[in-house]
Amino acid sequence: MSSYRLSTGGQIDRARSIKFSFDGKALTGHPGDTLASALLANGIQLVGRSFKYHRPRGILTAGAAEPNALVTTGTGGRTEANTRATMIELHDELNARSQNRWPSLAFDIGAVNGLLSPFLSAGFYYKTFMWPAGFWEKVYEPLIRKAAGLGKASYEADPDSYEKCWAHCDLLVIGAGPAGLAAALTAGRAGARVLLADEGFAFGGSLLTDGDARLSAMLAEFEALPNVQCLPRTTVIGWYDDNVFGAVERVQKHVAEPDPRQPVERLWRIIAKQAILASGAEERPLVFGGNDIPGVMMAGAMRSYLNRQAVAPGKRVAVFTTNNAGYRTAADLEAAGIEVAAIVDPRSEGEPGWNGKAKVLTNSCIVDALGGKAVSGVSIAGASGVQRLEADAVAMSGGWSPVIHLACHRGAKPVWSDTHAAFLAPERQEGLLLAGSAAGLWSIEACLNDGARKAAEALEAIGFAKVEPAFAEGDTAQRAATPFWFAKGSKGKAFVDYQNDVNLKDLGLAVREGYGDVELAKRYTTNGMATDQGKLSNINAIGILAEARGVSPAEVGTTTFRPFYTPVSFGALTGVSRGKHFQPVRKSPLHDWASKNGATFVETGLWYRAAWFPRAGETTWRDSVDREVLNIRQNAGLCDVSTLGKIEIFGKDAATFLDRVYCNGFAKLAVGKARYGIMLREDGMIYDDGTTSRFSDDHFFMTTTTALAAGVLTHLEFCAQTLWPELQVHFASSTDQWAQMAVAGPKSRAILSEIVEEDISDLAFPFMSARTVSLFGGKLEGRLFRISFSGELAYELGVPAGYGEYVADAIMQAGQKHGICAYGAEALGVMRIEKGHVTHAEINGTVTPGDLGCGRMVSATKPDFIGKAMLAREGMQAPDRPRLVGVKPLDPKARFRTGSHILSDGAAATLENDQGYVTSSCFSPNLGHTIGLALIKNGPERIGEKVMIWNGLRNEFTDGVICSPVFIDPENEKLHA
Amino acid sequence: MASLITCPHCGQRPKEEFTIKGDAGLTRPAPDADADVWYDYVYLRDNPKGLHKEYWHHSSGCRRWLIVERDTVTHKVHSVADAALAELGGAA
Amino acid sequence: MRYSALSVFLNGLRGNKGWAPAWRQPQPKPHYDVIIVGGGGHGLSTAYYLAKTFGITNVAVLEKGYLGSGNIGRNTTIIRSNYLLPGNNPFYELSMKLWEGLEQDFNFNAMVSQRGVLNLFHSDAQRDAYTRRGNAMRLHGVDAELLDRKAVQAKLPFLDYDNARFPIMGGLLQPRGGTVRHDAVAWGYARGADSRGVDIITHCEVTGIRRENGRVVGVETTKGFIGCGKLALAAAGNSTVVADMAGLRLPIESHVLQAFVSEGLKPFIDCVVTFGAGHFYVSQSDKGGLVFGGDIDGYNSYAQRGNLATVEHVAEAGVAMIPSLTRVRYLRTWGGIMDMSMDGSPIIDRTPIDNLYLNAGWCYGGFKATPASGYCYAHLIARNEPHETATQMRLDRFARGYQMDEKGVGAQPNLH
Amino acid sequence: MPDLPTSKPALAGKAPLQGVQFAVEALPEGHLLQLMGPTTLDELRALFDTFGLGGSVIRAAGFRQWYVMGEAPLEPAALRGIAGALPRGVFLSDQSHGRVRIRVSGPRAAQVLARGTAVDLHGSQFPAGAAAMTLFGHIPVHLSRTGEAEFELTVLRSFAEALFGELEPFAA
Repeated sequence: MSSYRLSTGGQIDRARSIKFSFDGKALTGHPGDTLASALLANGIQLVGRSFKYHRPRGILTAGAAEPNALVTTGTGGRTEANTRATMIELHDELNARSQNRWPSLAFDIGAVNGLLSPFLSAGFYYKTFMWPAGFWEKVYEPLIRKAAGLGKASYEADPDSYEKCWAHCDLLVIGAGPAGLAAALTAGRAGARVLLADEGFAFGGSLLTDGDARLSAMLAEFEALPNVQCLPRTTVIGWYDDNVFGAVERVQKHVAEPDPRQPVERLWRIIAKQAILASGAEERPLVFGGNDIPGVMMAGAMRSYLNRQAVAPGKRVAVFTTNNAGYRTAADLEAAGIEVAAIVDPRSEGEPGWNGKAKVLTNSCIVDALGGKAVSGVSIAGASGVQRLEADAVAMSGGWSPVIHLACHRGAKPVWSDTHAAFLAPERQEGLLLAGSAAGLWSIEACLNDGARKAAEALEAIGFAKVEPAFAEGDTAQRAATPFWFAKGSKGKAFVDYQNDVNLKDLGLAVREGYGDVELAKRYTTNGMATDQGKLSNINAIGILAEARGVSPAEVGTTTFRPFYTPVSFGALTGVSRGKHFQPVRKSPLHDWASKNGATFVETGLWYRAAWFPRAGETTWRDSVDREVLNIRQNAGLCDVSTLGKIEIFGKDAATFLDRVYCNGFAKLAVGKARYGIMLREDGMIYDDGTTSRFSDDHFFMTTTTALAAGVLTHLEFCAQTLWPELQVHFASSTDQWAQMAVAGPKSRAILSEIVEEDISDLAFPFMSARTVSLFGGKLEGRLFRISFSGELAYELGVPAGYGEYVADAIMQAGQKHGICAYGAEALGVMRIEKGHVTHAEINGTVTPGDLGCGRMVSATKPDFIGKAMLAREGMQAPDRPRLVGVKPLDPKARFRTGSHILSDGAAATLENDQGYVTSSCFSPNLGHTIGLALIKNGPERIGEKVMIWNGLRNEFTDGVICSPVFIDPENEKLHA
Repeated sequence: MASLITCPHCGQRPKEEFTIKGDAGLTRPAPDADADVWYDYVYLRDNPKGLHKEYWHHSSGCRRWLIVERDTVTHKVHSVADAALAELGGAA
Repeated sequence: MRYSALSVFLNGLRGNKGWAPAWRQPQPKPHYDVIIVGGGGHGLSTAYYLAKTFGITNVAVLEKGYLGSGNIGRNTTIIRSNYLLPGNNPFYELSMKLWEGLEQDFNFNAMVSQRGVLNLFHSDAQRDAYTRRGNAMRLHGVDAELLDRKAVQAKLPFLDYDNARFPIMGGLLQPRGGTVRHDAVAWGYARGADSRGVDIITHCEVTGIRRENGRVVGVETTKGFIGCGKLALAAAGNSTVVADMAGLRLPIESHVLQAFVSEGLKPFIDCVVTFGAGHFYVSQSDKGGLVFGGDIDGYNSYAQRGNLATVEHVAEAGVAMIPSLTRVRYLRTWGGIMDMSMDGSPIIDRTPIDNLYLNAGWCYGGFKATPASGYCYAHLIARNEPHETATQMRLDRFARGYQMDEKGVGAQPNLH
Repeated sequence: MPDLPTSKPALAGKAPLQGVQFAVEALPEGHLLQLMGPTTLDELRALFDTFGLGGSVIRAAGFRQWYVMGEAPLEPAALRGIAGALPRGVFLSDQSHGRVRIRVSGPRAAQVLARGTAVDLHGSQFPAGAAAMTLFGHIPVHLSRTGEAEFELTVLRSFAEALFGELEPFAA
C-alpha cells in the first residue's frame, strides 16, 4: 500500500468518479485513469502472478508492452483474458480479476515453484518427465497443462458485434506523439488525405507526460482539417505488402454497456500511399535481482502515472538509470513532493545539470531490490562496496529501444547502432518513413522537427508540390547512449522476460548448452514469447547473449518481428462474418415455392436446396423420399434445379472452343439439340460434367454441377483468354437469370403440354432436344430441354427467375390430376443412383472417363482437347484402375453405407486387399433394397462376383455382389417414351 | 504481391478479389508434342526465387485473366497485364 | 550426456553449471559419405536414422540458417495418420509409431501428446468421404472413430451447434493423433545424430552442386567446397532452388502457409479439431496458447510471412466453429515455406542423377512425417531402394500417371 | 391463378429503409442486359437510343462488358430486336432477372460501403458516374455512384437477400 493519488495535479477529471472492481473489491477512479493508474491510486501494487514461478508482480509499464499486469475483464460472453491493465481505459462497472493464481492473488500455492526453481531451469522439461514411459501423457502432461496458461477464456458466445472496413489515404501516421502530430499537421495543411492513429485514448504521447502546452493548439487545428481523420484507441497491428496496414480500433471497449448499433472493435485495412511510423521508443528495464518485485517500475511509466494521473508510486523512490530519463523522473517526483532516495547511475559522469535534491551515485548500480510483495529497499553496489537504502519504489531506465516492429514486418532486419545502443529500423523502405523516437531521436523538439520534415518528404514522393514542414528545424544534437545489460553480483533472480520468468541464469544456460543463437535461445528459454512478444525483454536478452558469447549485439542480431504488433482479437478479424453470417446465403428463385410446399432445406455450398418435402404422417426423411421416388417413376414430380451452373457461350468460335474443352465432340451439335459433355482437367482426370445445348450457330448454353458452377466458368475463361485468345468467344453466367425446373416422370409430357404452346411429343421434341418455348399462350417465354437425370421421361424448363414461382405453381396445378409431387435433392439422388448416373461423389478428381464407363465418349478423332495428352499415360489406362460398377447386398434386407470399402470374398481386412469403395448408396424403393455405386479395381470385369462390403468404422459387414451400375431401365425405354 | 493488385481494367484491388492459378511462363504444347513435353508442361515448375510470372484471375471483378509479374521474395509486383491482350499484342 | 530426472536434480543442486552442449559445432571435413542439405526436421531425422539404424555415421547435415530454422520451427505441431490412399496411409502410420516411441528412443522429451485429432463434417458428402477415409485407416489397423453430432457435442460442447451457417453433423476422430513440441523434435534428432558422429554444420549455405562424369562429387558452400559420396536433399521450401543447382526441375512450387498462436489460456480445448466448412484447425499447446492455422496464401513465395486476408479467413472460420473465440487474441503469426507438390503427396526417391537423392513435396504433411521421412529416406540412401512404406512416393509417378492425389484436385499445388 | 404470369421480385417484401444518415432501397426489376464484345459506350448509347431506351443507363462492367439497365421490363421480341441490331461480334445476354439493383444513399453511404469494398470511394477517385465490379464483403457486386451520396449495387439475384440483409442494419 505505498502508491497513492496526489491531492492535486494530473489530467484526470476529479469531479467525476468511476466505480470499478478488482478481485471483487469495489474501488473508484476518475476519467483519465487507466485501470493500472486507478489500481495504483488505490494503493494496489500486487496485480498478477508470473507464468512459471508465480512470483508476485506489479505494474511495470504504462503502455502496450506491459508483461505483468494482465487481468481478466468482463463477465459471461464478454469475458476477456490477458488484458493489459495499462491499456484499459477506466470505465464504470469495469470488473477486473487477477489471473494465474490459486487460491488467491496474495496467497498463491503455485509460488512453491519458485522454491523448486533450481530444477526448473530453462528447458528442464526436455530432459525429464520421460520415465516411466507412458507417465508423460498420463501424469506429467496433464499436470503441466493444468498449470499452464494465464487467463481463462469463456465458452459463452459474445453478445457484442465487430466490423471491418477499408480506408485509403495519402499518408498514414502511426502514433500521435510529437513526431506523429507534427507529421499529420504538416500533411493536413498541405491538403493530403491523412489518417492519424494512436493506440491510446488521448493523443499527445510524451507531450501528455510532459504536460506540454503546445498540445491543445495542435489538437484544435485538427478539428479544422476535415482531410485529417483522427483514430484514437487504434493500434496499427501490421504492415503488409503494397503498403497495406491493419489496424484495430477499440470502438467501445471503454464503456460499461456497448451501444448495439456500433461494434466493440473495428478492423481497419488501410491502403496508404505513404506512411510515417512515429511509434516512439520503449524504455528498457534493467536486469538486477528482484527487478520484478511490485513497486519496481519503468522510470517513464512512473513519470507518466505521476504527471497524467497524479499517482505517486511511493513515498521514497530509488532511481536506477543509465540515461537522462531517470533524472527527469526524479525531478518530477521531487516536484510532486516525493522523496527520491538516490539516483543510481552506472555511468561514471552521471547526467550533467542535475540540480535536484537527491544524491547521485555514479559508477553504481542496484544489484538487488529487496522485499516480497512490495519493495522495501535496494542494495546498491558501487566503488565503495554494497550499501542498502530504504525505498518503497524503484524507477528504472536502461535506455530506449525505438519501436520499429512495424518497419520490420515485411522481412527487413533491424540494424544495431552503437551510438543509440539500440536496434534501429533498416534504411529506407518504400512507402514507409520513421520519425521521432522511433527513428532514435529523444528530445521533443527533435521529434517535432523530424515528424514535420518526414511528412513533407513523404508527400513530395507522391507528387505533392513542395510541402512546408509545420515545425522548424531545431537542434537535434543528442548524447550517445550507454548500454548496460545486467548488474553483476545480484543475489535474487534477475528477470529478463518477466511474464515467462526467464532470468539471467536461463540465458547463460542456453549459451552453455549450445542454444546461444538468438533464435534458439528464444525457443529454448521462451524469452520473448510472452504476450508482449519481447518488447521489453528482447534487447536485454540480446545484450546478455552478446556478453556471454563475447560478441557484439549486432552479431547476435534479433529474432524476427512479425505481425501483430500487439495481440488482436478473433472478433476484430472476423467482423460481421459470424454465426449464420459466416458465409452469405444464396437462395434459388424457387426457394419460396419449395418453402410453401413444405420443403426441408439443406446447405449445398452457399445455397439452400430443398432436400425433401415431408407430408403429414411421414415420420422419417426416408418415408418422404421413398414416396417421392415411387411417385415420380409412377406419375411425375417437379424439382428445383436452379442451382446448377448455367453459362451462356457466345461467339463465332464457340463451337470450336467447346470442342476443345470437352473430351467429346461438340462442333457438330445441331441447333436445337443438347448433349451430355465431360470436361477433363489437363491431367486427364474428369473435372465436371453437364449438358450443353445449342440455340444458334454462335450461342450455346452450358450447364454445370452446382458445386463447380464458379470453377467451370473460371476454367472456361482461362482457356479462352490464356490458351486460345484468338478464338472469338464470350461467356455470361446466367445461373441466376433462370428458374430451372426438372419435370420428370411418365406424366411429365402431359403436364407440360398444358402450359407449353409448342408440340413436345416424342417425335417433335425427342430426347436431347432444346428450344425456346412459349408458355401460357404466348404470355411468357422459356427454354425447354428434354434431358433426364432420373432416367424417366423428363424435361427441364427454364423461365426468367422472377416468374419461377408462378410457373412452378402452374405446373403443380396442371399436374395435380396427374399425381405430381414436389421432390428434392434426396429423391433426385436416389433416382440417379438407380440409373447409374454419376455426380461429384464419383467424379472425385481421380477418375477418368474410362473409369466411369464413358471411355468411348472420349473423342479419338479430335486433334486436341484439354486432358487428351495426359489421359494417354500408362497409369491412366491401367486395367486395374478402380472403375464404376454397382453393388447390392446378397440379402435384400441387408444394408450398407457410402464410404464402405470392398474386399474380395473371404479376403483378410487389410489395406493391401482393398478393392475399392462405395461412392454412393441409397435405399431403392423401386427395388426394395439398398443399392450402391462403387469404384472397384477391374470392376466391370467382375460383375456377379461376391464381395464383402466392409464398414469397420461402424462394425457393419455386408455380403454383397458386384453388378451393373444401371439398376433401372437399362434399355432406356422410359427415357425415350 | 500479397495485398493488392492493380488490375489493368479495374484499378487497385485487394487479393480477396482474385484467384491465383500459378505459373504463367508455361506454354501449352502442340497436341502432338512428345509425352515428356506434356509432362513438363503439366507437372514441372521453375518455381523461381525472385521474379515470377503468375496467372491471376480477377474473379470478383472484371473476370479477366491477368499475368502478374511478382518477386517471390519481396512480393513486389513489377507488372500486371491482361493475358489475352498481351498474347494478341493489344488487340483482342 | 544422458538426460534423466537424476541429472536434472543433481545439476539443479550445482547451479546448472554441469550441462554440456546438446551438440557440437564442428567445422566441415573435406569429405563425407553422405551430405544432407537441410538441417530441419527431415534432414536431422535422416541423419539420425542413417547413423543409428543403418550404421552410416560419416554424415554432414548442412543448414543455411540456425538449426531447425525451417518448417520444423514454424508449423502447428500436429501429428496424425488419417490418410486415405494406400501410398500414403502406411507411411504416415509408420511415422505415428515412431512418434510414439520417440522420447525413449532419443532421450529427449519432445512432449508427444496424443489427445486426438477430430475432423468435423457438415454435410452428407463430407460424412461419406470421412467414412471412406476412416475405413481405409481401419483396414491398415489405424485407429479411427466416426462420431455423430451428439458424440461431438459431448466432447466439445462449446462448438457452434445451434446458430451455425453450416451445422456440425459429426466428425472423424483419430484418438492417437495429437501434437508434439516441434522445436524439441529438431533438437532431439540433432543431439542424437551428433552423439553418433554426424556433423551438423549450421549457417552453411549450399551455393552449388559440383558434378563430375554425371555424378555428384560435392557441394559448394559458404564454408567452402565439401565432397560427398551421396548427396541427399531435404530442403523443403527451397527444394527447387537446390535441385536447380543440379539442373533438375521438380514438380513442386513453394507456397507460404501461415500459422498462429493465441495468448496463453488456461486449458480451453483438449484435442486437435479441424473445421469442415472452412479452413481452420486448432489445438492447445502445453504452454496454454491456442495453436491454429488455415489454408496457404495461394501464391508462390519464399518469404516467411503471409497476408492479412488469409489471417481474416482463418479468424472467420475459427469463430464459425467456436463462437466464443471472438475475445481470444492472436499473439503471434508466422509463415513457413511449403514444398507443395503437384498431387499433394511427397517424393522420397532417387533422381536421374545417380547419387543424388530427393526428399521433398511435403505440402502440409511435413511435420507429422518427420520420423518416417527420415527413416525411409535413410533406408533409401543406405540401401538404394525404397522402404516398403514409401514405394509409391516416386518422382516418376507424374510422368507415368500414378499420382497420389488425396484431395483429387489435380496438378495445381495451391489447391492441395 | 391469375391470368397473366407474374414476376416476383427477389426482394419482394423488402420495404425501402430510410435511416437518418443512410437509406437502402431495392430498385424495380426492369431490364438489365449484359453486352459483351468489341464496341464502345457511345456506340451502345446510340443503339439503345434508337430502340427508345434513352432512359436506360449504360455502365461499364469490366473489359468490353457493359450493363444496360432501366426500370421497364423488355419483352423477348424487343430483346431479339436489340440482339439482332448489335454490331458484329457483340453479344447480349439478358440478365434482367439474374441481377438485382439496390440503391444506397445518405451522408453515410460511402462509409457503409467502405465496410465491404476496397474500392476507394473518395469523391476524387470515384465520382458520380463511376462504376466498378468488386466484392462487398463476401458478395460480388457491380457498384456505381449515381450522385454525391448515392450509389447503386447490382448483385446476383441469389445473393440479393443476403446483401440487403447486410445493409439493412445501417439504415436503422
